[in-house]
Parts: sequence; structure tokens; C-alpha cells
Amino acid sequence: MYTKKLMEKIKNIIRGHSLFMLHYCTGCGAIELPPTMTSRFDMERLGIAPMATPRQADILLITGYLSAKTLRRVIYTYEQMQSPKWVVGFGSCTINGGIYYDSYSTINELDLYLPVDLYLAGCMPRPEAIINGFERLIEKIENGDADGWKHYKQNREWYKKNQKQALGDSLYTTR
Amino acid sequence: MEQKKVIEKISNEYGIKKIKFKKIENQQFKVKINKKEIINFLTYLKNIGFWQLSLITAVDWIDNNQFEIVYNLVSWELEQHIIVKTFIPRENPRITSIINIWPVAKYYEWDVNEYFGVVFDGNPNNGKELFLENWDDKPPMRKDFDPLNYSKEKFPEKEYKNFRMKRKREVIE
Amino acid sequence: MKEVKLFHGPNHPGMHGNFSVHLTVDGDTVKKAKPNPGMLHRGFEKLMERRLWMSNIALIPRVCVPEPDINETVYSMAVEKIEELEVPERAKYLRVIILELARIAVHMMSIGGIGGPTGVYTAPNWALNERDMILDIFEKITGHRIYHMYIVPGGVRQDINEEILEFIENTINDIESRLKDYYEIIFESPIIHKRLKGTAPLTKEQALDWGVTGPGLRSTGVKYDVRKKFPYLVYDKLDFDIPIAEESDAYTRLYLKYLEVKQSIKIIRQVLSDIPKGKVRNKLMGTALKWKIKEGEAYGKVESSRGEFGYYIVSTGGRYPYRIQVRGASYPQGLYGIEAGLPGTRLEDVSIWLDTMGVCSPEVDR
Amino acid sequence: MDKPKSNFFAPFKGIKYMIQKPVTIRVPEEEREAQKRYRGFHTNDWEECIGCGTCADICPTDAINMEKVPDYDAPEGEKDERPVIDYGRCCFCGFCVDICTTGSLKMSKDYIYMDEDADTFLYIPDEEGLNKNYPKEGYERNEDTDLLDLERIAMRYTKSKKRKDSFLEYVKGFSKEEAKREAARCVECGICTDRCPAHMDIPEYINTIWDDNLEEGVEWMYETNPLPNICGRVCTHKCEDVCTISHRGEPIAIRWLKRYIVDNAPEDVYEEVVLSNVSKEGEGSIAIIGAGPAGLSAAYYLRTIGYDVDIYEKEELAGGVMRYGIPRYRLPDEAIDKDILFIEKIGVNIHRNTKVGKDIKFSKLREKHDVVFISTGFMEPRHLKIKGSDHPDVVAAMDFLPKVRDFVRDKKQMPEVAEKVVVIGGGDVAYDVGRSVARLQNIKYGKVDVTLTALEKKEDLPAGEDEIQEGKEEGLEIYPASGPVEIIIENDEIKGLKTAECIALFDDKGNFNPKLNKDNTEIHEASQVFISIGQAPNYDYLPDNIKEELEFKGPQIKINEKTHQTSMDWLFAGGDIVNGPDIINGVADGHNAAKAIDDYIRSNK
Repeated sequence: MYTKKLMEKIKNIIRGHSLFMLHYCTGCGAIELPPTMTSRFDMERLGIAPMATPRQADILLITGYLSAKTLRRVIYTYEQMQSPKWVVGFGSCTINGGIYYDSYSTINELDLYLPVDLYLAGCMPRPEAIINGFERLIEKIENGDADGWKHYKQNREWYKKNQKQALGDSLYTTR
Repeated sequence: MEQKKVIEKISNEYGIKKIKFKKIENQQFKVKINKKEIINFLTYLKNIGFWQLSLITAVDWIDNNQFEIVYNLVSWELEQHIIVKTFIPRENPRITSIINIWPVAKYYEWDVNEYFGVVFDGNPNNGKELFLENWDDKPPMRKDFDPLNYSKEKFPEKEYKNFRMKRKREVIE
Repeated sequence: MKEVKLFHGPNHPGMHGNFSVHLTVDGDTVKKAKPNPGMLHRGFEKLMERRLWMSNIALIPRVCVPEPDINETVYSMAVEKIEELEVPERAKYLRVIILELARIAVHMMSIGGIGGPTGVYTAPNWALNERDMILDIFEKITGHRIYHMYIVPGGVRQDINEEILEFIENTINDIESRLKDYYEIIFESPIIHKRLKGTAPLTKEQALDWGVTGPGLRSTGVKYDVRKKFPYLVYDKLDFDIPIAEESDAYTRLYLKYLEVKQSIKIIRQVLSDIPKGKVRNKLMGTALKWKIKEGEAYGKVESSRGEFGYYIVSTGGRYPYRIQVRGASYPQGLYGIEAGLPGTRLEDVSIWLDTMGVCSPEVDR
Repeated sequence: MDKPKSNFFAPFKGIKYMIQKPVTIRVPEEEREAQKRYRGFHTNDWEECIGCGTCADICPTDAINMEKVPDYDAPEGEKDERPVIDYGRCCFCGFCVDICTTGSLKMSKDYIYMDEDADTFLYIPDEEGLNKNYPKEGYERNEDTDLLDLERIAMRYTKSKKRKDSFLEYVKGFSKEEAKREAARCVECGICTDRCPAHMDIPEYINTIWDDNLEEGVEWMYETNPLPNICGRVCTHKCEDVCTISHRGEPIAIRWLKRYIVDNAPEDVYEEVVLSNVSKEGEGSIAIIGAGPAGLSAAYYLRTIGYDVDIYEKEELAGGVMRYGIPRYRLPDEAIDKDILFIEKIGVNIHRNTKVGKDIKFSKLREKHDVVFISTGFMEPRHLKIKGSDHPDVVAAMDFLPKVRDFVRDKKQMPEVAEKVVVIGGGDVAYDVGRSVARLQNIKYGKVDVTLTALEKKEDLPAGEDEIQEGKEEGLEIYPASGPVEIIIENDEIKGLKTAECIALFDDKGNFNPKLNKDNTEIHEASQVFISIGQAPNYDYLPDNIKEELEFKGPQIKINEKTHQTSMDWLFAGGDIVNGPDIINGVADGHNAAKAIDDYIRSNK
């Protein structure tokens, strides 16, 4: 029992130190990612690097607003990712719709469709805020607090219901 | 070329004398044209140097029960921008496509078709989806469509829990 | 060989932005291409109809994320045309500073962006730092890095002082001092030459048919630049050249952008020395809550980094715009261009094609 | 165009940068302060904030909501709400800071905030900041970014040279362009509506000017005030004192805008609007004694509900204090006539020259009507009891002003004015007297010599500011803080007024009891003294048995505040004899009384 817990702890520390971020730009916040990734702010110092494919990625960054059309793709992508996986909500739009609160094509609350482990405030958050956010995420992972993916597994029904409300019954097919 | 000369040239050459041009600024003017004339007129304009089709768009004049179709043409030789407008009824809106004059019009027209429901005769993409996916309401750019209501219904807003307005601190006595 | 359907994007490392192309490939050659935009569709045009003339300033920069200032400018210019509102001379110069800095930033980003599809990762690591230094200027002038909300109908929101002018001068000197290294390390690099030379060609006829503007059109020999042909702000008083090329391929288009950066630096230098004193904003009548714009319509256009960028605005004399249509600069190549131009390209060149044609998905989707 | 040639060694040229300082900013070890103008998280100074809600109106993202603060009684000119910002919406444009009417809302340099709980992103801005670290101030509003229009459009007046001997109205009123410019400054916060005694829908009618829809403006006005022509000229404009724009600039000229609407709404439209208000619902008849502001207002609203209304007015013309008190140069007869005309047009009967008790018995009113409403106002002068005040050349304001109006209206005999005049009092009425005397002196003698003596100190004179300013322009001299001691009479003729310095107005208990310093006296030469130290009611029309039953508090009648009834349920009272002190309060009182009377009649059926 104790060894299992200890193993989990060690695993968490290791997970926290090699994070791959899925290179998927969903909204305007993505424009602050290139400076974060490249020489000016250099997030590889923290052990985070961009990754092209969902299956090898650990972090899904939702960089801002999600249109319903993207939400469908993001859900596929999220479900393709291997656990453990974490979602970071980026900027105002992911919390309550942001400036597009009245738009007919963007969702308002990301938390209804995907489990979010960390929100960053700002429109959009600066690279400093992103890096601080990643640090916080790493901390959370090491402590084992970032368990959104477990939550998603346990409450799949609830998430699917919300996803269907936004995207229609044909969740996995387009007309 | 000066705007006056361009206008003179068009009025003289195109034949219909009654066209009324209105200046917007030195390099921009607008003109209203009958729906039937539109193909001929645009072809003529392309021939005299308005090569570039900048934009096709529509305006929903719901009070007049009309759609206004707007063509924006640019000529970098004449250094003029012309806005050509035509009106079509709002019920069963149809107009001839201009993809034979400008191929790129295919997408501008598709755009207007998707957002306003205007049918362009001759465009192969009428009724297909471009930007939207599984759209289930009236075309969204029409004036009688309310985006906020749609959003509220489909994408619920966040309800903040545990929020209590409190007096932050004693305001001066 | 059997034809295969491939979804290029939206999650694809060679894709700049949330955009997707449906490709039908035979082996490595693209047979058919169909753009699938709308992932970034927010219904801007509808949202703008629901907001005050002033509040819209907060919304419009988001139409084009890498280069937001053109939106503010072109919206303000169209509104000024309808309202016949004068802009103070100093404000015009300030707008030029912002626009040209933004042009450098975007061009730097696309020079860096070529690192993705070609694997020359020196490019993004260098160029994005350059861009970030310009964002520092923006932060100093406007108070934000990306979305400045600085240019408003009637002028600009805040004046700038000598200290900021000096800071701009130092920064562009600094950037210019490194341009030679870009030339050597990126444009003389054998990898770039191998991958870009002759890739994704574009003929003059194609460009005209598709309605491509900007560096794309200029690389085929047509000397069309809105700044020269339809001068706005103070561009008619400034001395600068429009670089053009005769034969268009991916390399030429990228190199043109590099040359344009040099021209932009030249423009900024002139503006810094010529900028007159005076006020920076003429306001409309009353408080911003009550602003009204006269009845009428106008099309405002500027030369963005990707070509002619325009707003068509209709006002009925109320507090809200009646209709606004955004003409994204990359709309023609991003939709019709993909359908007509991609077939025949090799699969690995698709990203290069999209990158050097300057397809910016947020402005296509709006 | 010359294109670069491929060079195998080119990439190696970057090696020189190996020995240079790296560009990397090592966040989070290295903290970088945001630039001076940075638009970070908000701060709000709760002491300055008045809860006007303008920030919420301009917000492009609907991120700002005004929430009521529990257990907070907002003082006058402030709302009990404060902004709450939703960082799930905010786009950091800073427009809320630009438009903040008080300057309390600011932006800080603070820009890092993260949390796993989305519910913490709703934030009540205060000085602590979102991260509770009292952040440095970032973005600041300046003249260029300001989204308010702070400067008032100047009203055009007849120059003092021209108006000094004329009783024509000297305020010219706004032109269309000016009115629109002024109306465009309003931010529609509604604090003025709360302050206005009649709760007029001020933002709404100002808006109609901006939208060129004066017809609707008239409609809005008649909702709460049937005397807009009068109030548009002589209202005490409490609304302008609390106007949110006045925190940083000049308040909106609400009174003149009201005047603009009624002056410029086309006559036929006006009539249509007013007449269409009348319904036929109510059944009953009401007698109103006194056609002053309260009486007319009550009559209008009772009539619009459908009751039969009769007003009994003892004077030749209706209007009460408006007709006989306020001088014509401020309130011309045409304005009064216009308002009264519409009230009569909807079917209110005004019996002029009918003094209750003399021409018609009070008991008869009681028989004829279901309800009697008394609003006879304070029309009698209050007397000053000092030595010499019984001299015939000592004139009371309320005796003098009606004569001036009669003189101007019908060119009757000019009231007597001496060459040197002293007016005792420093209120609006004293100024009315003083300025009227000055005009008459100008006509008669060609020069002005009017002295005002007021008990109050210079800074708290009860008269309105423009009144003081314009009086000065017209040649009035004011001696504040001087209490009258004696009117000096030699050989039966007034020689002057002796005043002493007034040290305090109120005694320790807070009662009005001026204390004079008899050692510091002054003598103002004059051969005529006007007394304007307040007015008193006259209840002689009431039969004795009713007077006995009524309850009084001082000179005023005590009523049930909710039902507006006196101690007799059929007898209602309003206006100055109940509340005071100005026209707009009278109008409000009349309106409330009308509602109360309506309730009473309905409940009795």
C-alpha cells in the first residue's frame, strides 16, 4: 500500500518534469505561445516542449475561445491523448465566454465540456503569466492535485450530455 | 485618373446615361444598378481596368424587405475604388452568380449564401456549409437573428458560485 | 495509385492557425484540395452590430491576431470617411509608426514561421525575439502587447513622449543591425534554398484570377500597393520603395517580406524625424455612450502584411453600426487560392505554400 | 531583384552570438515589471466610487455588473451599488477607466493571476487588487483618452447692459445644435432621477433630444411633471448638483434641456401627446383650493385618471407663486399660460376670482365634491419685528412682487421704488425683489442703488449661484452676515437700515436663533426697505370647526405621509402648506397626492 503511494508520488514528480504541450492553436491566445516557446522566454527551461501529435502530448492548451466547430475537434483530440493529461484554460474566453459571450458560434464555459486543471486570467495572458501558470501546473502535478482527467472519466455521462447540447446529437460525425 | 473622368468615361461608354454616381471620397465612389444590368455592368468594369474584385457582401434591409448586394471593385491603374450595389427582394432572394467573370467570387458568394441565405444562380456551392457546421437556425447575419439568445440557449453561461457582494471596508462615516 | 483523403489540420504542426484543408492525394501529389475554414469563426460582423461605435474598438483587433492594428486603423478610417471626421496630423504619424512596427513584427513572424515546415529552427528562435522587442514598444505606447486598442476614430488614444520615440529608434536600430545576419543565416542557408526555391510557384494570371494582393501579387511583377495607389494617413509624404519580383516562388515571397522590413524601418525613421507636434485626437460629439455616425457607407482599406485589408461599414445614423463586413487580406488565397492552387503541389510543400502565401485563418473565418 | 545566393557556410555565421548575452528572460526567477501604461487588473477606490454604472454601460464584453452592497445606505448623489468585474469576460480595453465619472476605477500593473477554480475569477475591485498586494497603478486616463465630454455648452444670456431695465426673459435657451451637444454629454446613470423630488425621467428625456424625438420627450416629461414649461425655467435643479459629470467636469444643464424640449416640440404634437394621456377610468369629483404648482399638478394627474376636477383660485390668474412671486424676466407669462392651457384642455375647470369662504362656501365644496385638496401655499409675507418696521415705506416682498408682475403685464401703475433701497434677506426671493427693484430704478432714475443684507455668510447664501452672479452683474450689492437691528427713521422718513454682524445662525440646540454682535454695526442708507425673510400661509378660508380639527406643525399642516390625508379622511393637503420649499417639490407633492386620492376613492367604492 505504502509502496504504491510512494510509487505514485515518484511518478508524479517525474511527470511534472517532462511535459509535452500539444501544439494546437485554438484561439487568439496562441499568438503568445511562440515567444514563450522560443528564445525570449524559453519554456524548455521548465521541461516543457511543443509536441505535434495528441498521443504523445500531456498538456492540452485551450488558447482562448473555442468555436463549436473547433470544440468538436478538441474533444477528439483530448480523447486521443493518453492519461494522465491536463487541460489549461487560457484567458477570459475559456472561463465565461470572454468578449464573445454573445456569439452564436463560440462556447462560453469550457468547464462544461472538458475538465480544466488551471485557468489563466488575462486577455490574453502574457508569456510571463503562461510560464508562471506552467510552474503552478507542475506543482499541482507533483502534489497529485491535477486530476481533471480522472474527473472526466468518472463523470463521462455528464460531459457527454453537455457536449451533445452544444454540438448536437451527432457528436462524432458532421452532416 | 481623376474620379470625374472615370465617371464620365463610364457614363459615356456604358450606354445607360441615367446611372447616378455618388462620391464617397476622392478615390471611392458608389453606384446603384438594376439587378438585371449587373452582369453586363461588372463585365464592362472589368474590361476598363477594374480587375480586382475586393469583396462581395450583402446588407439586410429588413425594414424595406430587401437585401442589398454590394460589389467592391478596385482598379490600380485608374486608382479608383467603386462600390456597385443592387437590391433584391428578401423573400426568395436570388441573383446571378459572377463566377465566370471573377473565379474568386465563388467563395465570396458562398459566404453571402451561408450568412444571408441569398442564392447565387450558377454558383455550385449554394446551400453547402463553409464556415458553419451543423447549423440549425436561420442564416446568422440576417437582422432578425439574435446571437445572444442563440448563445444562451446552446452554450450556457457560467454561474458563479459562492459569490456574495460584501462591503469591502467601512466607507467614511 | 489509389487516391487517399487527408485532413491537413486543424491540429498540424505545419498549420499556422486553426485551419484545415481537406486534401485528396495520389502518392505524394495533391490531386484535389478543399479548404475547411470556420474553426475560428466568431461571427464578428454580427457581434459588431450589437456594440457601440466605441466599444467595437475592443472587438475588432481580434479579427486578425498577428497584426491587430490594421483592424483598428481600417475601422477608424472607414468611420472617419462616413463621419467626415478630421484626424490630427500627429495622430496620422503615430498611426504610421504603429502600422509599420506591426508590419515588421508580422514579417518577422512569417520569416520565423518558415522554420516549422522546413525544419530550420534557427529562424523562429531568432525572428520571434525580434518580434517580441517590437511588442515591448507596443506595450510602452499602448499598454498592451498584442491587442492595443490604440487607434480610434478621430485619432489615437494616447500621445507618446520623447522617451518612447527614443526607445523606438534604439529598438529599430538594434533590429536593423541584425538584419544582415538574417540574410546570411536564413536567406543564404542551403536548406532554405533547397526547400523554397521553385516551390509553390505562382503566375501573374493566377494571382489576378484568385484576387491575391500584397507580397503575393507583387512577387509576380504587379506593382500594386495600397500605400502607393490609394495613399492613406501620411504615406504620400513618405519616401519608400515597393519591392517587386518577376518570378514568384516560396523563396521570392519570403525574401520580399525581408525587403519590406527594410522599407518599414526606413519609413519609421522618417516618421520619427518628421513627426509634428499637436493634439492626437478629435473626438466625436458627447460621451462615448452616445456617439452616432452619420448615415452612409464606406470601404476603408489599408495595405496589411498580406495585402489589401478592408472594412465595409454601413451606418444608418445610429449608435450602433448597421453592417460591417471584413475583407480579410488572405481571404482570396486562403479559400479560392487553396482550391485552385494546391492541386499539383507535393504533400510536403503544402505547409510551405500556405505559409508563404500568408494565409491567416482568423481573418478568413472572422 | 537580386536574390541571395546559397552559401554553405552561411549558417555558421551565427556562431558569433555564442559569446553574447542571451536574450532569454528567466521567468519566473526574473520578474519583469509591466510598462507604465500597462492595462492590468482593476482597482477601485470605494470612497470615490458613486456606483453610477457608466463603466458597465461602455463595457464591450458585458464583464462589469453593478451589484447592490448590502447594508449600505448611500448618501445623496450616490448609488448603493459597486462594480463587479468578471475576468471570464474582461478584455482589458480600459474603456471603463476612460469613462469612469469619478476616476475611482483604475488599472494596475498586476497581470499574473491563475487558479484552478473558475469561480474565483469574479472580482469585486478595490484598492487591494486581485492578488491582494496593493499593486502599482498602471494605465491612466488622460485628456485624450477621456470618453466623457466635461465641458458644458454655455447658455446664451442677454447682456446685463441690455437686460438691466427690461423685464423680458433674459435666458435665450439652447439652439438645436447646442441642445444636442449638451444632451450628448449625458451618461444615463439616473442618479439625477433619484435626487429629483418629482423623480423625473431625466436620462430618458435627454435621450430624446439626442435622438431628435421631442414628441417622446414631452411624453416622458408629462409622466412626472405637468408643468415642464415652468420647471424648465425656474426649477431649483437639485438634479444638477448631483450630476455624475460634475465630479470631474461641469454638470449637464438638465433644466435648460427640459426647457429646450418644451419650447421646441411642435405645438400640435405636444397637444396630441398631452391629450392622449387622459383616460375615463376614474369616477368622482375633486375640489382643489389654490392653483399653484401642487394644485395644478394634482389636478392634472387626477384628470388623467378620469376624475372631474375643479380648482378654486382666488386671484384673477392661475399659477399662484409662479404667477405672482417669480419675476417675469425669469418666468414669462407665456410659459405659465402654456402649461395651464394644457391642463385646462384636458378638462380641468379652473374657477378664477373665486375665493373660498367668500365667493363659495367651504361647506358647499364639501357637498359638491367627494374629496377636497388644499394647496394654498405660502403667499403671505412674514413680518420682521424690529424698531421701525411698521413704517409704510417698509414693504414686504410678497406684497411687492405681485405688483411688479401686474405692472409688467398690464402696464398698470408702476410700484413705488425709491432711489436708494435696502432689501433684507439673501434668498432667491430677496434677489427677485432686488433685481426687480433694480430694473424699476433703471426705468425711473436711470441708475441702480440696491443693497441686500443677509444673515448667512457669503459661502452659504441660500440663493442660487447664478442668481447671485447675475444680481452682481445687474448692480446689486450684498452684505452677508449682517442681521437687521433697526430701521432708522428721521422725520417720519426712512433714512437707512442698521445691521449688526451675525455670528451664529443657530443656537446650541440647533434651533434657528441668530446671534448678533451688537458692537460691530453698519448703517445702510436707504429711503425704502424691502423685507424678504420668508413667507407664511393663510388659512382664513377654512371654517373654524375644520381648523380646530386639523393638526399643525409650526405653520404647516400635519398629514399622514403615506395617504396625504389630514386628520379628516376627505381632506387632503399638499404643497408648501405641507412640505415646501420649491416648485418641483410642490409638483411632486401634487402628483403623490393625486395617487393617494385615487387610492382613497377607489377603496371607498
